[in-house]
Amino acid sequence: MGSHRIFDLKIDRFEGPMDLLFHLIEKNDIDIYDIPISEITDQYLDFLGEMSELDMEIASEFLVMAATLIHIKSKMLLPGPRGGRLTEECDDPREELVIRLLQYRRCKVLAKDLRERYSYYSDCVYKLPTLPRTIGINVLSIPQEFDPEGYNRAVMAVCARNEMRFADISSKITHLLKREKISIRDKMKAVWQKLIEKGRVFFHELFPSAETEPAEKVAGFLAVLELLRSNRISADQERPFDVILLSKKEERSRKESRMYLKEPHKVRKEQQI
Amino acid sequence: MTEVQNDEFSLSRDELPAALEAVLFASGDPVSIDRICEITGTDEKVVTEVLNTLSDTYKHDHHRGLTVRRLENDYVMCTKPEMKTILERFFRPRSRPPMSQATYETLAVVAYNQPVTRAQVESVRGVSSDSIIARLLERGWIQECGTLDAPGRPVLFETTQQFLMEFGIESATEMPAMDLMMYSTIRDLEESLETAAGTRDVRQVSIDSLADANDQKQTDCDEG
Amino acid sequence: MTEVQNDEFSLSRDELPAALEAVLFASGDPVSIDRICEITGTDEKVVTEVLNTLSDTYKHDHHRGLTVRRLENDYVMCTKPEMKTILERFFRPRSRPPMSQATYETLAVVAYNQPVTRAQVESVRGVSSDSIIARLLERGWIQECGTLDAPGRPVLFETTQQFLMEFGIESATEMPAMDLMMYSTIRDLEESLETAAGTRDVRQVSIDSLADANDQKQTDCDEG
Repeated sequence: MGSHRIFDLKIDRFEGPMDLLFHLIEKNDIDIYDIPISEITDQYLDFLGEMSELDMEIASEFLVMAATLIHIKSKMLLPGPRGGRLTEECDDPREELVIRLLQYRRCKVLAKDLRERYSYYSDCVYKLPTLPRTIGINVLSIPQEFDPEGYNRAVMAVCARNEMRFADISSKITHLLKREKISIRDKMKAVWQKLIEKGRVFFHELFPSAETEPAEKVAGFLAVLELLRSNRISADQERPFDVILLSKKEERSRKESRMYLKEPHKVRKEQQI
Repeated sequence: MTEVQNDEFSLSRDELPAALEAVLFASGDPVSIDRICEITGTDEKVVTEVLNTLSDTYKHDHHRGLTVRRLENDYVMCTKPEMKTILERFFRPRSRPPMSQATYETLAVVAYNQPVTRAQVESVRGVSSDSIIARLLERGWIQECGTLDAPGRPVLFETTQQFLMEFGIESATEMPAMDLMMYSTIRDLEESLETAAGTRDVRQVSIDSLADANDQKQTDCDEG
Repeated sequence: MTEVQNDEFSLSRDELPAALEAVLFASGDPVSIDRICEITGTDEKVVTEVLNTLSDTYKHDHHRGLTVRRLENDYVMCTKPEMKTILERFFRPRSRPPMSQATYETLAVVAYNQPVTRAQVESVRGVSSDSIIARLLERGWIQECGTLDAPGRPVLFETTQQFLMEFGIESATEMPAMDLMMYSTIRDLEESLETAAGTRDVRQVSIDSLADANDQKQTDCDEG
């Protein structure tokens, strides 16, 4: 069973890993309540292997299922409780998979039913509402009891709330200003100025560990990330925790920027600090 | 009963069929049972009975081109599915892009498990369903219905009245519980669906028949 | 067989009543005899006969609330005149619940700031107002009046004539000036506070805006 060739199958024919698994089960006429997990796993992996040989992209969901199958297979190999009934803790490792397969099968059948229903019922025509006046009925609109008091109260309520809101916000901001003097905007400005002067600079030169507050360093780092994001500077780091070299990007080197975007690992390296 | 409108108006049982036919016709849109009770001055039991009789009469009289359909607690009048051919000759035939298998699968999960979260849909199908859910929302077949009281407060989805209308389903909440179905049963059902695909007579083999496994004749009660 | 003219399609006499009922129902408007002959593939004599029988059947069956009426060379399906009483009850407007404070607030904010976007209303009220805006639209007190020339092209709303009539306000311009009801005030307050504190979300800060320090307002254009 394990040596079945499935060259003729394409991964994009399957809605997902469940669909593929089901195909294998149906094809081999397997009893779903007693899946030969080892063989199914082999076939599943063979299939993925062939797909990757054909250079087909395999969605991560298929790989997750592969991992699940291998996990179950390994559990099956472990010696289970002997001579006794399976306890709650020692369920058949395949149980969850079987439940999922049943669920998926149900879903497929129901989907098919919905498809049939749709083709049968979707062309039924519903009528547009009859306009009352066309059949001689005058509809009187019920006047809404307008309460001028209520309207005025609402206007006053909005104004009062806004007064509170801004009194509140401004006190909070004053508080923040006192406590936190570091502005990312200022840091961006500082980094950018330095790069305009020197072209390239090490991060630790801008923010020397000895004399920089941690909060300021963080702000500086966020500023660098922001500049990176706007694609005006580049940053290089050989390996994690190594020094970071910042350099100003030339206006014209759009090609380079595009390359930069394609190599996000450079940015990621930065984030490991 | 004079519960809602404070007047003495009440139709006799004999007057109800004509009145309900007129109201459903004039409304065009689905009308709730409550509203019908209110305007006819009749209690729900009688109204439901008359509506069901009306629906049956329409259904079994092959000289009628209309039908009355229940959608949860609403009733609506529409043309019978069999009138498709003549209506296509009257209107221009609608050309609709065919829906993918994945679309129907996702819809099925929502319909039978509602309300559901994205994660629940994905766990059944084993693949990400975001774009399909977006399409179903756009189509008006499903809608958001609150959030699940769980971390992240994921959005819950349910099917719409539009879904019931386009799929000829009376009630989403009364759809048969399929959870306990055995594999062999599912397989049988699928095979019968496959066989039926050629005959186009969905009524014979639809999920409705599973609502009561003992009573396969049940299917005859389906709209037609 | 999709071409309506010049094809072999023809309904049997037995199929005609249902087909005509479906077509007249689906049409809503009067349908000419010629058109009926064309789509049914039947000659005028037969069609007229069947339509007259249909009309008679409807007329004499007091369990029917519909009728088919002839207008010159057209036929139309409509409710029987006797159904007027029940239809009046159906179309009778239902009493509206009194307006909530939130509704008055939203209405007032629209009145003060028109034309105004959802986001602007929200900004003045400090809370999301989408569902209330929908209700105001439905009741016809506000209406859409174009879009704002800004990213996303948000819809603009204004109050309606109906609002002025029902609320007895001579003109929307006669409302007392109220700074804290105005979006422009709110925006200025928010802006100046944020600028003062330098707490503006760093994501909104671009190099361009830094390059030209005078142009700090640059980042605020997105009032979405």
